[in-house]
Amino acid sequence: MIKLNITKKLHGANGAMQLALNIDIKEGEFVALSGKSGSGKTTLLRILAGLEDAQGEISVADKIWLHADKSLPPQEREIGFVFQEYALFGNMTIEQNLLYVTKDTKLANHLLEITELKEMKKRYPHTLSGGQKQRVSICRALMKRPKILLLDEPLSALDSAMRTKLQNELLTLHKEFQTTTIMVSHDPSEIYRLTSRVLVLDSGKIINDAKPTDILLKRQGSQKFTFQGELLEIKKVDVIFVAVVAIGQQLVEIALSNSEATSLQIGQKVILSTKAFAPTLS
Amino acid sequence: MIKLNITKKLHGANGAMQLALNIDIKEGEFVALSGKSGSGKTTLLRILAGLEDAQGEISVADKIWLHADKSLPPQEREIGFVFQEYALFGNMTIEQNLLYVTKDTKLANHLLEITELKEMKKRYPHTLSGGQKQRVSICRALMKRPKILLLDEPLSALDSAMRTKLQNELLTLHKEFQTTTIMVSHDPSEIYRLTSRVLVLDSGKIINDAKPTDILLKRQGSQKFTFQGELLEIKKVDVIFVAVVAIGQQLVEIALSNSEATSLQIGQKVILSTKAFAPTLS
Amino acid sequence: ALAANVSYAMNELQTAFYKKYPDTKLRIVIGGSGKLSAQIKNGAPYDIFMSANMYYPEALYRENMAITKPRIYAQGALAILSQRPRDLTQGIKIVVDTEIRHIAMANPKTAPYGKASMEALKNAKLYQKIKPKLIFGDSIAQTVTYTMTAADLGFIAKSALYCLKMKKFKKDKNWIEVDANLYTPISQGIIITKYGSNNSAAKKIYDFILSKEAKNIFKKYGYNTP
Amino acid sequence: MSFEPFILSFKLALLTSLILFCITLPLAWYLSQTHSRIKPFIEALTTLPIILPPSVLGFYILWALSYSSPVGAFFEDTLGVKLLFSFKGLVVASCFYSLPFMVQPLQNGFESLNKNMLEASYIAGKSRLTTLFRVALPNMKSALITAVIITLAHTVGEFGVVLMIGGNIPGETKVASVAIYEMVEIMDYSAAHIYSAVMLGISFAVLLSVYIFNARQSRRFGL
Amino acid sequence: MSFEPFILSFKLALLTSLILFCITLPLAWYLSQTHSRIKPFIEALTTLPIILPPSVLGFYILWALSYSSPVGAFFEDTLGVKLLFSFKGLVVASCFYSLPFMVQPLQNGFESLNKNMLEASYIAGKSRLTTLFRVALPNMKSALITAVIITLAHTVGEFGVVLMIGGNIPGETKVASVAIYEMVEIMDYSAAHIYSAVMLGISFAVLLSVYIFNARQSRRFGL
Ligand SMILES: Nc1ncnc2c1ncn2[C@@H]1O[C@H](COP(=O)(O)OP(=O)(O)OP(=O)(O)O)[C@@H](O)[C@H]1O
Ligand SMILES: Nc1ncnc2c1ncn2[C@@H]1O[C@H](COP(=O)(O)OP(=O)(O)OP(=O)(O)O)[C@@H](O)[C@H]1O
Ligand SMILES: [Mg+2]
Ligand SMILES: [Mg+2]
Repeated sequence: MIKLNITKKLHGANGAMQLALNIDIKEGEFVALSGKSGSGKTTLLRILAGLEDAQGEISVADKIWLHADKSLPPQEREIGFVFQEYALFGNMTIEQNLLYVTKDTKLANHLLEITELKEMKKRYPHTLSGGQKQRVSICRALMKRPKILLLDEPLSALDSAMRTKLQNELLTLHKEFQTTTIMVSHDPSEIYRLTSRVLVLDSGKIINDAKPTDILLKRQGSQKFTFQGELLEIKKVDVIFVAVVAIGQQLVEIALSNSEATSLQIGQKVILSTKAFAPTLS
Repeated sequence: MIKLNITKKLHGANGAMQLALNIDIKEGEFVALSGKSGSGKTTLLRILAGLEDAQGEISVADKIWLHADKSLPPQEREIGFVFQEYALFGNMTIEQNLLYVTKDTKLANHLLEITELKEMKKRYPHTLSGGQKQRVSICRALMKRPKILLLDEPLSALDSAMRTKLQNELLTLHKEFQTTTIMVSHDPSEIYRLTSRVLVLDSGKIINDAKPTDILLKRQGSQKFTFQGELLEIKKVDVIFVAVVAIGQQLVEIALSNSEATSLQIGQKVILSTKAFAPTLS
Repeated sequence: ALAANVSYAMNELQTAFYKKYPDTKLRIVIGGSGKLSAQIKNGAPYDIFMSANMYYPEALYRENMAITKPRIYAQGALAILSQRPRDLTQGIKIVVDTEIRHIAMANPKTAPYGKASMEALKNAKLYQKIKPKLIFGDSIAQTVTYTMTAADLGFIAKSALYCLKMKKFKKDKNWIEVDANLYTPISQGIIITKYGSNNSAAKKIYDFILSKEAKNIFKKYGYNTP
Repeated sequence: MSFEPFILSFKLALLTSLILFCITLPLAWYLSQTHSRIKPFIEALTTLPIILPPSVLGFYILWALSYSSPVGAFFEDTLGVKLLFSFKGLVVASCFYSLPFMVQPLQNGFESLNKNMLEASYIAGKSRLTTLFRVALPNMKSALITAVIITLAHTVGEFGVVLMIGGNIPGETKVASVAIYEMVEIMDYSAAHIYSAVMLGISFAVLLSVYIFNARQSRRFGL
Repeated sequence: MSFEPFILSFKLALLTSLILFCITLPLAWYLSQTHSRIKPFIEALTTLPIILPPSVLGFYILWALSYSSPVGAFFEDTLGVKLLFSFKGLVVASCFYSLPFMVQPLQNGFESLNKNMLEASYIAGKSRLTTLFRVALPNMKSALITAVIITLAHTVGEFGVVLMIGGNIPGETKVASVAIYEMVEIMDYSAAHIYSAVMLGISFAVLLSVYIFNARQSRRFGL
């Protein structure tokens, strides 16, 4: 559905950098955009939105958005955009920010409910916390029920509970409206949970274009459990050594032998493996 | 070292909200500040920095920072502050942003090296990506070698590699200078890795004040491995069912029995447990 | 349209005129002669122009903006005014007095009264001596203002002394006339403009201003009349 | 005492500000958004009307608008409007010499707007015009107020140009500033004092209410 | 043709802008940072000097500065400065009537600054003064330029007040605007045209270079 083949000169981290992308995105896909800071993610979204010019071509469905010098104005590209820096309308209350996009009070209320902003809908952006602004920005982007949704780190300033909630919400909306979504995210579990495809950018080029599972999955089902983790601490408890290992956001304590305890260094990446008999889910 | 006992009226998510905090922080502590969006984290940091007024008292070491109506100006509180919204000086290059704080070229170069910004130090903030700005902001806060460092989600816009790198850097600096650090973060592993204490805020009150291990550690060392995870998918491979479970940022595939496969629902939080014989680290 | 210095006499002229022609309405526009003549040149809706000198009316006449040859309706006289009482009987020589630090006069380039003042000083051979003391007002009104505030002495139009404000000033103590032989009389000219050529009322006013009756009024206000 | 000059003055100032606002809005907007090479030229040009002394400027405008010039002839013959010595002419001239006071603060205001905010409005499908009125202008209230207030005040106070091309005709072009000037010229000081005091009084009241309103507004937005 | 009036004009304009800048900087800064109740009063007051017609304002200033008023007496007796009919007096008067043109854009500029940026400077241990000069002002270049340009231009063009309290003394208070005005008054139009043209030419050159410089600058900062 989206065919994009563009180049643009940027100032990269190490001098001039060429953004050169050739991407096809199918209708209804949920694509994650990942990559180092400064690799061109925001710029790509901005070019797609028509906010920045570029050489090359973009066509969406059967419409041409960019071709030679002709560029469809952002107004006519049916997109929603969540800015990395929120960009709320300071002169409008939260509610007005949403209704400015579309006069759909029902949808606005629904979105405000989900994002737990309903009670404060009469307040102005200047008095909001970072995370609250981010949520308003997401709601605003959704007000248009856009065909294409561009999200620039939309959940970065949110606590994990709110984050999970909004992830589910995004997923629901995505399925409901068949929105084609491109989301910049640095969080692998978020990427896995939401997206069906990951584009990894580096210095303006795509260095990886795959399914999230291909990029994230470490071990295919096996009798042996293996986790990557980080050794955080070695404590002496009575006479034995106990290692604290962080695996994802969880910690595990493991008894160590003396020799193990001396050979391992704190901060080291470690592989924790164990023969597992009949792992069970409950 | 820091004794803080303050109240302040805020507009919370559900109408008026009272920020009421009574905290003691020891010298050299690395404290994490966590809690829902809009719970008052940024406000607390701003009050500590002297950027916002409040009722109550703050004393640091033997100096009084806030008492009745007397408030020590921010200039004399030896603090570093990383703003949630960066707040770089637009008229100065990256390098000048750092040198404005202290004319210490060596330190500036060192910090720019760590944050991989050295090549672009002559550029102005307006041409930087979100993550690049955030890194400059961190560098700037460190330039003063502050006694107290206040970090408002300092790593939220960074990819995980850069994030890990800067986490280690923050830790090193913390240990080297014995900086008392307060960091707002939503990322549990970050909290565990860096901090020695977590304050959890909710609606302006502290609802939890504990060691990261107490909050995060799920299982104390045991013969039985238990992980919390999320069931992402159930696939049929040949004749057996395979469940894909996300644990932290890793995925695990587990063979399921027929009955298990039908009783579990996608999206469900699951506990994965297994009898482990002699887990090994390597 | 009339020059500012005539405005003091104008009230009485107006009353007298209305007595004669109760049906004719006068609309009076006051301004600097230079500005007014520039406006007339560009078609301003003024029927009659009473200038503070002959120069502007003559220029307008030359350029066919006036339908009548400029005629003198009054001749202004020059006076010296001092806010504080002084012995003014010595006449114009007072300007060399060391107590006098600033002398106001109208700009000799733009204002006819200024030109006359300058002439008087030069003829009295005093100009070189007191040159640094001089400050120049844009118009006779501004010169009066200077005299009343910042300057010690001022060369003003005698007619200005007849307005209400100035009644408190006494002859010889606060003001004296400048010897009329020291300067050429300040002839003030009147014309009917091209704009007023078809206006019968304009002719009435024109005739009235030049009439004996008007002359008496002008005399009362310190003008000489031809 | 007649109130006519005051009413004329404020009518003139309001009309001038209104017209100027409409004219300069697109200009200032264009200047704030463009990076074109001719931008500095336009900027310098728009500042020129205040370089010449008002009465001299008035003199040139007088020329330009008189029937002997093509502009004046065009207005009179084609549009049937006589500009000199009429209130309409005053408005035209006031617009001309007050131009910089309106353009500059507006342009400033536009330039200090958050660009992402405008882009967000475009993405919401709103045209440039809608964005201008619903997002840009409301977010630069203080620049707006500066522009309008300075233009209003300057137009009220100006008399050089007005006197020159208006011709001081009572009820038509005799605005308060000209009336006061005239009083000073004929040394009717007490009347001048009264008129000045009234002028200052009304203006102060107007200004004060605008500023108080503005302070309230910014408190409302939590600035 | 004499260049003296031009030199006087630009000297006056530069001095006025400079002094006014120094005076209004703290005022504008204060107004932008305060939420005090008296703020609207001060704002309204600073706008008043342009409400009265210049020549009338000049008339009052003349009074205020003359020896018979306490202000004038103070200046002359205590400070030994004679203000009337001297260049110094022109500077004082120009500062007074150009006040709003400097205060308003500066205040605007300060108000549109990112507050966090100023706070970051305070936290870096920098005083308000350092912050003002090294962070605030450099980040509001276009407001700064507006303030200075409008003040300069308006001072160059103004002649009502200058004529009144300057007394048109060649080499001392006869600035270009007054000289041109005088030429128009005595109908020496060709000289007036030449002087006007020179005036416009120089001013245009100055303005243009300022605006080109500004455009370069903002390109450098990547705006
Ligand atoms: N200037 C202000 N005036 C009034 N209320 C404010 C102001 N700024 C923030 N608030 C309110 O105070 C509460 C706490 O805000 P704060 O910025 O401290 O939250 P936070 O914990 O940092 O949230 P986040 O994680 O979203 O950044 C929020 O409900 C917010 O709406
Ligand atoms: N206006 C600009 N002019 C020139 N270069 C720019 C401009 N904006 C950004 N860049 C540069 O282009 C590169 C890509 O920027 P972009 O904002 O797309 O990065 P990003 O991938 O979104 O990074 P982040 O994760 O830090 O937000 C960066 O190196 C940045 O410095
Ligand atoms: Mg980005
Ligand atoms: Mg916050």
